[in-house]
Amino acid sequence: MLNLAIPLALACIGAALLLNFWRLVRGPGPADRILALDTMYVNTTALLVLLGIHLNRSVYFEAALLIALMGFVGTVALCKYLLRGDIIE
Amino acid sequence: MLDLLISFFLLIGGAFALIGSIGLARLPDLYTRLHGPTKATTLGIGGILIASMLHFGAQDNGPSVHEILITLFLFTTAPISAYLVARAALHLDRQEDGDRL
Amino acid sequence: MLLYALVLLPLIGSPLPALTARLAGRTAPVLTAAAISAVALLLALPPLAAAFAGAPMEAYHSWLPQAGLDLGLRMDGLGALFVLLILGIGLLVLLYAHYYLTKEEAVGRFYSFFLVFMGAMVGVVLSDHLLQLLVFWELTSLSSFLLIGFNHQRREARDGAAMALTITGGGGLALLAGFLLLGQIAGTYRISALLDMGDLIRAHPLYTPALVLILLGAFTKSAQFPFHFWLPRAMAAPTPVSAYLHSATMVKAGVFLLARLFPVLAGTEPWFFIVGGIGLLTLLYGAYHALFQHDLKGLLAYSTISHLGLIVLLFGIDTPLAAVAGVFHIINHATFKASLFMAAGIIDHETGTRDMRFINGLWGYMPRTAALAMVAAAAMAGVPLLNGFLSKEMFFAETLHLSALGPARGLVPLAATLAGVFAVAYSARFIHDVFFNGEPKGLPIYPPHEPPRFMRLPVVILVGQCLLVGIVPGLTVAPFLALAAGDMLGTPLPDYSLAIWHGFTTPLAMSLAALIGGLTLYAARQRLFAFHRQRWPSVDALVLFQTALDRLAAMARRLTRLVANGSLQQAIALVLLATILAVYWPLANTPSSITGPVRFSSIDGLTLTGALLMMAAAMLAVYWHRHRFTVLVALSVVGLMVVLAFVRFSAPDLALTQLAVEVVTILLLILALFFLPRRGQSKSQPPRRVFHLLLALAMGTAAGLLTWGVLTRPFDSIAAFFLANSLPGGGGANVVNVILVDFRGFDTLGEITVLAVAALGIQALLDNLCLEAGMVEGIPDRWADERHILVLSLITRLLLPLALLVAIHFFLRGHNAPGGGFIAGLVSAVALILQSMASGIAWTRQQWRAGYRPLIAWGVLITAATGAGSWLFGHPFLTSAFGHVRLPLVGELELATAMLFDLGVALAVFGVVMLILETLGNLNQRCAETRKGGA
Amino acid sequence: MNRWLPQPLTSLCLWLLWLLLTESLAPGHLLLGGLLALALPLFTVRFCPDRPRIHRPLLLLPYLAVLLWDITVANLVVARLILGPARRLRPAFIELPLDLGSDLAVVLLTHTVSLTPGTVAAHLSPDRRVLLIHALDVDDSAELVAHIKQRYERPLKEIFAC
Amino acid sequence: MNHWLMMPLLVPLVAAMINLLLGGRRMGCQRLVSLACSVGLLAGSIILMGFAHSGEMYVYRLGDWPAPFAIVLVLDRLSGLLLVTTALLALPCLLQAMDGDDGRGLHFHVLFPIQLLGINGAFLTGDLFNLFVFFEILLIASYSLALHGGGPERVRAGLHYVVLNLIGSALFLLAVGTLYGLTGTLNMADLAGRVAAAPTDQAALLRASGLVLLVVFGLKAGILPLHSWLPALYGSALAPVAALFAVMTKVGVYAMLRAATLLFPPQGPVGGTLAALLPVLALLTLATGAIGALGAQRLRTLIASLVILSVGTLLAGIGQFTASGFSAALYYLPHTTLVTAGLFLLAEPIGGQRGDLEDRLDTGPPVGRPAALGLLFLMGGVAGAGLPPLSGFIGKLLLLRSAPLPDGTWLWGVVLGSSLLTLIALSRAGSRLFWGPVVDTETPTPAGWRPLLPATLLLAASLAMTVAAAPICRYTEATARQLLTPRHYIEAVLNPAPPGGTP
Amino acid sequence: MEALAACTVAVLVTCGVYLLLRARTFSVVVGLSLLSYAVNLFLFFTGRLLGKAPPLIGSTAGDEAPLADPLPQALVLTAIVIGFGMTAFVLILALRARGELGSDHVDGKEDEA
Ligand code: NA
Ligand code: NA
Repeated sequence: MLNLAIPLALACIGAALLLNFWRLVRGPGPADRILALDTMYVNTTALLVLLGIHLNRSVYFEAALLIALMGFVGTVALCKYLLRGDIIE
Repeated sequence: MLDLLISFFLLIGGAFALIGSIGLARLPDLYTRLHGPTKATTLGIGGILIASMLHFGAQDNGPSVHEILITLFLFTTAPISAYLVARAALHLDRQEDGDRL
Repeated sequence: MLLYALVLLPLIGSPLPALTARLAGRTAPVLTAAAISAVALLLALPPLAAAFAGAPMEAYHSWLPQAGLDLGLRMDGLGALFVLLILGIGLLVLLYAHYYLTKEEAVGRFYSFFLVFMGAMVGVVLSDHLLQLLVFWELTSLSSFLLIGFNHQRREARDGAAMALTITGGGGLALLAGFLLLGQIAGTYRISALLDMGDLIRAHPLYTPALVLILLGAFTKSAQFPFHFWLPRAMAAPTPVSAYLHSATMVKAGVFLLARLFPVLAGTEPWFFIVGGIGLLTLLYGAYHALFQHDLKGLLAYSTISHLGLIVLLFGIDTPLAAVAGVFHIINHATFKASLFMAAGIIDHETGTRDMRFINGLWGYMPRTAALAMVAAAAMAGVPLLNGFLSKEMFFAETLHLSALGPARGLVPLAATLAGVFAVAYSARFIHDVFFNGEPKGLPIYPPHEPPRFMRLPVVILVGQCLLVGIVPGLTVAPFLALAAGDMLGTPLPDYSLAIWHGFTTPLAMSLAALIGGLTLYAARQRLFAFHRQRWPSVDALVLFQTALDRLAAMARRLTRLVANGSLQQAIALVLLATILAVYWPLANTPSSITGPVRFSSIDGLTLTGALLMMAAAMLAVYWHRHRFTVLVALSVVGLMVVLAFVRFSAPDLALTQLAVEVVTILLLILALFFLPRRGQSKSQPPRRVFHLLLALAMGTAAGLLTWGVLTRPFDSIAAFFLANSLPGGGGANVVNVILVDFRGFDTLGEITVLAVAALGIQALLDNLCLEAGMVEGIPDRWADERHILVLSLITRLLLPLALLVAIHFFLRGHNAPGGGFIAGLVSAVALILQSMASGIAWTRQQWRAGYRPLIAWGVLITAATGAGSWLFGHPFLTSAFGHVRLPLVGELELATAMLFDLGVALAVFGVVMLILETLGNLNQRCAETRKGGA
Repeated sequence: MNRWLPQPLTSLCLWLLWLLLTESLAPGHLLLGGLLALALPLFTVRFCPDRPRIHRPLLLLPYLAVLLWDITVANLVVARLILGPARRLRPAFIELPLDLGSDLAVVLLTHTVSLTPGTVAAHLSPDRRVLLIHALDVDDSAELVAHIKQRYERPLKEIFAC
Repeated sequence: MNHWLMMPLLVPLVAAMINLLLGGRRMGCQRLVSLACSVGLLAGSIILMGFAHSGEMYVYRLGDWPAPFAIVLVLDRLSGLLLVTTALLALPCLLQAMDGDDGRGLHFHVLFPIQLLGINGAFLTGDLFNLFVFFEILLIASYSLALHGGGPERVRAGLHYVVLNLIGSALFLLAVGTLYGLTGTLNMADLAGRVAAAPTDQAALLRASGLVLLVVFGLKAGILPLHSWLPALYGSALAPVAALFAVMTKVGVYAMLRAATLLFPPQGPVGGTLAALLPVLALLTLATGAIGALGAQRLRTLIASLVILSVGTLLAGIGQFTASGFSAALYYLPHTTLVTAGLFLLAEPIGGQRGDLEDRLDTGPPVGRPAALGLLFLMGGVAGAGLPPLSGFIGKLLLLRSAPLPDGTWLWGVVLGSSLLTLIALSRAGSRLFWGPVVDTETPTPAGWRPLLPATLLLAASLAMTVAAAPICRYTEATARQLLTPRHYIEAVLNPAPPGGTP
Repeated sequence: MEALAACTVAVLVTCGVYLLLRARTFSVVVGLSLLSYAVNLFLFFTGRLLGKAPPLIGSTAGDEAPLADPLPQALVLTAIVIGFGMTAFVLILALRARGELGSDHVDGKEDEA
């Protein structure tokens, strides 16, 4: 069962990443791209957890946590730039 | 039985993540696109995390609960990300309107 | 020892005149210099006696066999003759110079240079070692450079000195090559040893190149055609310098060298044709041109060239008697030419000019000087009863026996006579045009007077010598000549007699013809001058030389700019081209396949997706490179995919690090973006873009090929050791971390040092910098009004403790699971930066006022101290220790020095990131304040 | 108490989070987590100068339960909207007047709005009186406003007593 | 184990960090610390050279792990010589900087010791990746030092330097990666053995990585097509910095020498290519330096060209792969380092007096204090152009003698031709700077001997190297022999004597 | 997989180099970043592509797959950190250059692009 579910889930996330990237390329505005990037970060978090299950390894948890954290920081920074230019004024 | 449950959550998670991204890809403007990732994707992650908890919890080194941390974190930050993106888009749109006027 | 003292005395004593000048005015320096010269002359007497006794004094010490450098001095007859000339005439010139030099001139410096030159010259003639001779040789070039350029306010002096140095210095380099070659042939550089090896050397295939190189050195120094042109220009030197260097000593160094190496090099066809030919050409060329100089010293300079040519020709003729004649003429020319230069200097001194067109009739103003000068000029012309006559007579005689030339043998005597004719003519001009020929016209100093008596004294002595030698050669010069010529040839001298009267011989006829022809020529000078002006349009060698040098320099500049043109793009392209060659050339030249024997592993869909995304994002970054903001987004995607790749191939530590670094980098880029100019960049030219694309493709392919080549080959690495020893020896299950803090902890220490210095460098770069904020196209003109967003700042404040908790978690588990000090430091830094982004850097700083620089310093110091701590236990730097402690209640606890090491790393990294971001953040604050203050 | 334990609630949360993070109830971790939970707030308290006051913390639990349920529903709704024909969507911006005195409450409401069906918070007016919401598919904007005020704002007012 | 080997690394590191702790306000203390560090380094380096002089290889196993697994430091005669050269150079440079240049930007007294740390580390390490790390340390310090003082010219030159070296670092990693991927080791001694024993189908890849390393080291050394950053950088940096940088190119040369003798000896497939390539590159670089010197319009550019020329000369010696060639290069190395540094230091007081002319080689009013400055310049010029009697001449002599004719024809031609061009360039420069029409305007003249002391010290080193030529040559000859028998190095690193046998 | 790895490195290097050759400081910085990604990946790959290798000793019970080569990972880690410092430095240097030279052209002049 798992042997089927995991690849399927992986495929879903992979497809999601591709779709995100497509949005990132298309834009049209900078906000669209930030959104796409942010979603990629979130999907990657999912992917890492999934990989952990797939390879039966719990060590990827920290990486997933960190991706979530860093994705958030990146999004904040990019948006802040659009809003104020100087992100740490 | 457990495998089934895990698979269920995995598939739910994967599906919702995909749906969120589909929304991002196909909805017509930024504000509508925002809805996909903020909700669907978040839930997608939730599903996968539950699956992970079940999976690793079932193994012999004790319950696996630290996935809750990621869930909490994502639920805290995703709305802010959405808020900021919307805020930025609003600002840019206003700017353009201002220019046009 | 005496010989060393003789050489070193002037050299070591040379600073004295300059020093005494500072203390005791004008007279002290010359007295010092004269005293030194006189003592040197006294020192020369015992070895002179030894030379006469047939047992030359010598000293030889081995010094630097690797460089072939030994110390060797030897004073045989030839050397003794030159030493006497150098020191004797030097003393006279010193006396003369004292009166010649005006008060304003830095006399001390002059005498110092003079002594250096004198010492170097003595060194040249006494050296018993080729390379040591060369050392002194170059020293004469250098000191003459300083002496010629002594009046450096005048352009001619500066340029003349530079030209002289260039020519003689260049010749010196050729000479160096020649000497080295000679040494290579003979296996020794010792001259006295070489003198016996002439046959061996002349038979060696490298003989001709060595000869040519040595002759180049000799000819440039002795102003032989076509290297003669520096000598007239060196007349910009003060006249004592000309009298000393350009008549008696330095220019004689070249002919000395020919004499010295005569037994080694002479006696072959190349020698005969090159030396003889060049000598003959120079003889004629100098004699002809001397006649047309209006400058007194110019006339003397060309005459010197001509006489040097004569001596060289004599050495080229290559018979023992010719050699004797050559040595004899060296002596004679030194005496009469030195006195003539001094006379010319007196005239210059008293009239303020050296132009013969203005100087006339000085007989009426300074008869004593005139008389002396006329006698010397007559000697120069070869008038009987004067020394010049004798050696010229011998010269004429020798030109008659050139059987080697076959049918053309008659030409040489003819040419010699012709040169004699011109010599008589220019001597006649010197006498008539200066001392007679009516009244002086428009002299700067009028009326001219006799010089001070003691200024004339050296001239009197030298002219007296001309007369004595000319009249009673046998009583005066004969023993010296025999000694010198004998030691030069190294064989018994043939019979010859130094007599005024040999009967009516062909040489006498030639002399008479020259005298009569010369006077006639001078009488008809008007027509000849007109002819000369037509034929020899006045070309200034100096101007030509300068132009040539300037052109050369300009060409050098162009060549230099061909590679280093100040364009970074070109420099990068060159580096890349070199690399591309470095990769492709071996690959193309080796038959073996680039693909190795290892079987390939299969691709899965996820990896493929990640790789495709990574490549696409990279290409997107290129496609968008003019839209800076968008590039950042693309770059983030690449970074994210790299993280994924690290996870995919089992490197969680790398993934964590890459992630944290990635975000901080993006933050920095965004911060920097704010300050970059608004204007987007223009596109570059299509051909250039295509070239760059090709270069990029080639480089990319090269890297790809290397990857492919490596990955398809079997692998046997030292990794097994780490895997085996990590837990038992390093106390950690996370091998990567154990490598970082233990096996290769030294790298880590270096790495945080790099980080620390980068941060400090950044702080230094931003010091005193103020930038206008620029923006990027597509991004608004106006910023939003809201400085801080409530939603964000509130949440981030709540998240801070959580993030720090995570950081501590990473730190504590690092040794056994992914994490470690580096990641902990980065995560906590990011947590604090998040506060800055949400609430402003000023606010954040208010809440927490730690100094980041001390943090960095302590971090590095803790890390280093952990390493050094192992010394206490007698182990090498960075030896780790770990142990398990059982605590009540808590349980077993692992304590490792690696933890302390990692703590230092964490502190340093945290401090570095915070320092960088804070400095950059403050930039805008400060600039805003400056702008406000300015407005 | 206040000096050594400035934020008891935060400390408790941190302690729990530490145990979550390490997935261990070993005495060593209990102790270490406790130490950290005590030490970290000492440092971070400076970053929270105006500490939020939660009047009735226990009421948070039912609120969160409602929220979790709504999130699940939201996803199903949004999934249908996303996968359905885009032309049928009726997106709109809606201004939600706020009546909350606490910043934390406002932030929580913003979060709630963003996580629940078809709405995303887009802009909070600087005076914190109006929240601009973007809704994916709006029938009646007044009804939506009333719904949000009733279902989320009211409990929040109770919790934060404002 | 001989803990002295850590001294050249730890002393500057600790000094730098103490200075960082002292902060910007306590300049006096910082100077004191830097000075103590430099003096200590000099003393320690001389002690280390004394150790190395015995001919024994000193291997320091960091972390007490066996080679080839962890990092080792290796002290042989070559390292000893270069350590001493660096320390000898550093002290006068520091003295000069303490005349005020150190305050013209932030953190000078942190950057300076770190620069020395990087250089010393590069000379001592026996591990290829650790060499990369030390390269980065010396580079990052040099970036900041090059930019110390600011100003458009410095920043432009610095930007080019930084970007090029970042590319160089990437290429270094590419080469290291290839070598590791093929041989599975990073220890240079181990690498030497594994490269020699590599299967033939790896020859092409190994050769490629060797050549990429050559590009990397060549970029640092400033060989022909890779030198374009050098004149601008050295021409714009502050005098003490430019002087210190005289040794930076030698780090590149050192790395080439090490790689060419240890990793890729000329008998092997990789080394064969290197040995064929090196002499050509050397002569081209030599000529480039000479041409650059002739074309230079500023004194500092001229001296920078002399640096390029010196690299060419060094490689010309090294490229022969004979004991006499190595020995010539190794004698020439400290000479040229110290003399060019002295000239850089001298350019400062000369250019400083000429107002707007600065150090441009145009005729202007003659420089004040012509006696002292002129004498020093003359010494520098004579030594720099390789004229007798100073050390440059001896170096040139050693080099020429190491390549007898007719094989050495090209070398002789290029070396002597370059000498001529240099002679012309230096005499033109000297006469334009020191000789000229006297103008009444008073130019500010530096007073006292203090500002000229560092330059005097450096140029006096040339004199000292002349006087002490015989012992120095004996040392360099021994060094050359040691380099030509890499077996000893490899054995010392990989097969240590049983414990208790050696210190 | 080997081909994919080689291809990825090649593309990243190509893109990085092309950007390096642009005349603007910002492009150069981005190019350097791409180049350093490529080099880090390459260095990482030299430990070979062991997709299923466990990263830690004893991280999973009964794992018979060989452990990944940890040495390249440690090297890459060092390289990443150093690369970060260098990128930060060159970025700030670009700012300084803009301040001193008034332009973000790498040669500090606008005449040629
Ligand atoms: Na006249
Ligand atoms: Na250890």
